[in-house]
Amino acid sequence: MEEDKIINQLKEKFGEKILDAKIQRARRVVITINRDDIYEVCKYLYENGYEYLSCISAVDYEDRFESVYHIFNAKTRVLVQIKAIIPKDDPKIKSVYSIWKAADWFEREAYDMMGIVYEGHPDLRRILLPHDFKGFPLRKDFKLTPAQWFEKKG
Amino acid sequence: MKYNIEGLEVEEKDGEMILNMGPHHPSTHGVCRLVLKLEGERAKEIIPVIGYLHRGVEKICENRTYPQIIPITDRMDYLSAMNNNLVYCLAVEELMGIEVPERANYLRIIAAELQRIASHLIFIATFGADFGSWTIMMYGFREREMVLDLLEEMSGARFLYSYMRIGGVKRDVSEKFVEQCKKTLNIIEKRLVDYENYINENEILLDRLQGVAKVSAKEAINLGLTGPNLRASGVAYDIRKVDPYCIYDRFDFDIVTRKEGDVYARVMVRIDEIKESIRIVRQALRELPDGEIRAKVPKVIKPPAGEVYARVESPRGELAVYLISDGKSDKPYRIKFRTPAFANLAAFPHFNKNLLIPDLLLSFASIDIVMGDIDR
Amino acid sequence: MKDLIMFLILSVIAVVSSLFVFLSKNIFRGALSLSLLLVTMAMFFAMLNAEFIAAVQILVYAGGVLVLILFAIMLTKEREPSVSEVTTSRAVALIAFVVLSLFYLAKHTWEKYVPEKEFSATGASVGTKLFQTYVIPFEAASFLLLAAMIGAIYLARRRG
Amino acid sequence: MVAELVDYIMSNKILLGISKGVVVGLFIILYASLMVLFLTWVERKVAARIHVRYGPNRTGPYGLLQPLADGAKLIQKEDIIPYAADRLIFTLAPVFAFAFAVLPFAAMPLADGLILADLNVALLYIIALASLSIIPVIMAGWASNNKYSLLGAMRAAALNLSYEIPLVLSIMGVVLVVGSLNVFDIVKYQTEYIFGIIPKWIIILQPLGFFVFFVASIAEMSRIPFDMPESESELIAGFHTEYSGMKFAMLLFAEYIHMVFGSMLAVLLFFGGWHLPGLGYVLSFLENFLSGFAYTVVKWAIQFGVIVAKALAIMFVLMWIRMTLPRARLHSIPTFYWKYLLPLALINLGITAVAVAVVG
Repeated sequence: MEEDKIINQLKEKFGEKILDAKIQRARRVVITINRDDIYEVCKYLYENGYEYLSCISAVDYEDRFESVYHIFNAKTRVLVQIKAIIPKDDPKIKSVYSIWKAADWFEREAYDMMGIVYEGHPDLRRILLPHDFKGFPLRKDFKLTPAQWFEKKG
Repeated sequence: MKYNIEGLEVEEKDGEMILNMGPHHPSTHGVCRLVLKLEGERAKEIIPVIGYLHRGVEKICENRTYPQIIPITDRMDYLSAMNNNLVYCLAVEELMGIEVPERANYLRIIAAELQRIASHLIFIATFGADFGSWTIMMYGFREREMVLDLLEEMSGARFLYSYMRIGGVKRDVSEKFVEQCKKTLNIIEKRLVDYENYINENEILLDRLQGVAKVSAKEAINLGLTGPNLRASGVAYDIRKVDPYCIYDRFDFDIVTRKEGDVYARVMVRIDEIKESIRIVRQALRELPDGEIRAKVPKVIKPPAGEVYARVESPRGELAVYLISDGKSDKPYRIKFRTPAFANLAAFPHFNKNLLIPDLLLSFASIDIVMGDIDR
Repeated sequence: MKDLIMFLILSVIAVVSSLFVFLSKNIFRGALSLSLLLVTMAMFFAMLNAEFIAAVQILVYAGGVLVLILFAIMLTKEREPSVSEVTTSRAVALIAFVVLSLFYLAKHTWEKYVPEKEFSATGASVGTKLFQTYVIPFEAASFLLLAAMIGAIYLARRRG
Repeated sequence: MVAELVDYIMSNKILLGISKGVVVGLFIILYASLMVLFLTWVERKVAARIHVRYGPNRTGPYGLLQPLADGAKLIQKEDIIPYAADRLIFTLAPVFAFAFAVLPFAAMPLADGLILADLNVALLYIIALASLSIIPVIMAGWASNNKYSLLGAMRAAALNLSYEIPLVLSIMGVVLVVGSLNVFDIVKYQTEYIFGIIPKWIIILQPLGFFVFFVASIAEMSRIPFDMPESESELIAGFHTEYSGMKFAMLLFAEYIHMVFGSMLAVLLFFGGWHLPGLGYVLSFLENFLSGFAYTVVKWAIQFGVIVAKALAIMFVLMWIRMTLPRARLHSIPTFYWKYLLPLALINLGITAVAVAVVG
């Protein structure tokens, strides 16, 4: 099966770096890795036919952040979901902009909403919120109640 | 002279002009702001500024129960509300392992494809307005109105339907609807010929569309373009075929592609896609089975812990939802919408360098964005 | 009598507008007053029975050349009126201009420039003069202009 | 009292000239304004018909009073001058636009013998004034101090430099055929017949010339497909983005007057002016019944009606084109004018010159 094949390939190539790998359902593979290996894994997948970066999302768990990449191979029709674990106290991860230009705005959005810094991104600014917004609203500890006032631009 | 564009320093050199196109401009299709660095009328650099319509949908969803989220998804891409409903319902159903009844599946497909027709028609209409032909605009809306009538018959609403439910659909359709639907499809099919002729037999228009804002297949994939924009570059990538959902694998239809990758191709792909959608709806109407329209679902929807990535082909491209449930509450832990227009707009500045303003606007219109979809 | 009144009114307009052309701090307004000057010149021609030349004056200078000038002004970035300073070279140039024109005026008499009464510059008469009496200078001029145009195109091409 | 005044005016040559000028001038302005009001209604109706909708139908019969309602609305609007605008030029631009639009009518015959200023170079005067109409556009665009307006003005200037020469050259073809710059002579030339049946309208002798003239005058009126200066979907409204109220109305008026002017010029130059086959018999029939002055008035009215009817037909074609064609590509337009239309006009002129030399 294609799903098994890609898991075996990845395990062969990266060995211990693949913390967890499972088949969620047909055409869905979930892989968990550490944040330091994200660039190499993505590069490897890209070179092996996983050309479509579908989405990058950031998730705030109680003990960690996760940057989740959905990468699709149109030939084998397998969608690989890579979950990169990021520690809470140092939310940084390497950018994959140099592999997929599509990562540009996804990473900016993740930064905007979750405060994860994508290192090596050429233009990491807020995207949906005003540039002088304080805090990261999709974090679970974000306080919703107090309003923010923004400086008036001349 | 230096400008601060949402935190980005941009310098205006000699012979350049920084022009704010939007947030209020007739051709930006909503409140999108494009900061253009012009040399004469040639845009050297494009800096999109978005977020004017940001409502924090993802945050709101974290504080709503699962069924309450359906109307919120309507308001993201308001021109293809059915597809937004569909992707969200598919995600929850996959999480809970709900089997959708046959009839509901067919109705979903009819609704989604009618929505695609309506959305592509509105694309053609607004595109007409952008190249200065109000006639095409009126024609597009005229045809869309008929499709909206059908959707109203189905769901009771004309714009924001909330038609899909977790485990099925809201209402059943009657025999009358089936007849009406067949009639309307015939009319639209006939009128599509007019559109094609208008574009293909007009030298001025061909001059404006052909060869403008070309994007190669490889580049388009790398930029994350999806939907008709990607297919216009010759990539046969359609979620309905490559990652089938619902019951799309039962239908006989083709992926429309074009080789050129320019504005012309993006327009023609959409016109041809309407034809394919008509084909699908006709098949669905023919095979429409009797039976339930909604599966038995618990009163309180509380999916087990887990995560799911569901995606559908919306009229604008790949629409996906990444849903995480912690299994403890009746509200999602995290929900992330991967909206097609967001990715398409992100790609836009990369393949539109050095275009004149009129070409730029046509190219902008041709990627068919909806600001509600981008800002969420 | 009627002509004199007209002449006086027009000359006041002409002098004022031509002064405004180089006294105006706003380059765009200066160009616009230049167009006023050109139209007044056309009216002078019309008063001298040279309606053809008057119309051509408006068509070519006000409608053509001036639009080019305005186009060029719009391309320049300077929006704020720039205050022109009185430099030595400008003062010298002004004084030289005044002295020379006074010298010129003193040397020539007015009578010489009264138009020939029998000649009225209608389209036909101008055509006859151009294509019969002065056909060689006319052709030479057009040849020169053509050469200049080709040269300009060549220069522009090499730069771009 | 009135009779004495009339007598006095009739006896004094200067006063007669002035009063004739005032009357005809007022008539021209009135005619242009009414025509514009009517045209806005016609345009909306024609557009609606082509769009498969109704158009204005609430104000008066067939919505005929819609232009008046629009006018009333525009008068009520606040007159806004942007803070950073050049106030003087910003205010003068609509005035000039209106003036330059109306002035060419002075040398335009409205009927046989009805003209404000009979110049022997009338045609040249008309063209010259028409070429001036670009200056208010540039003034408006520049003075607004708005980047879109400036771009619109620049486009207008670039377009003006393109269409002017083919326009003039195509008119020169007519001048060559007739041998006169006087519009009366041109229309008189067209009242004759070829082989006794076909009216000798210049469109028959100069089809190519008319094509060039028509295309160039669409650009002169800045209408779709050559409405670069305004192009509402690109530059919002180009040079009149910042205008409101009556100033906006004047710019709009000027634009429609250009349309009236362009189509009237086309009628006079190419479609026989007031000439219509068979009209001569009607007029000579009427001459038997009416005395001198009354006959002249009736004759003028009929001839003027003929011109207006023909002009309306041309304007209808213009509206039709506007509703059918998309806006042309910006950088294709100078190419089109310089590389295709200008050579066409020159070829037309050359053929005409040879033909005139050969025939007589």
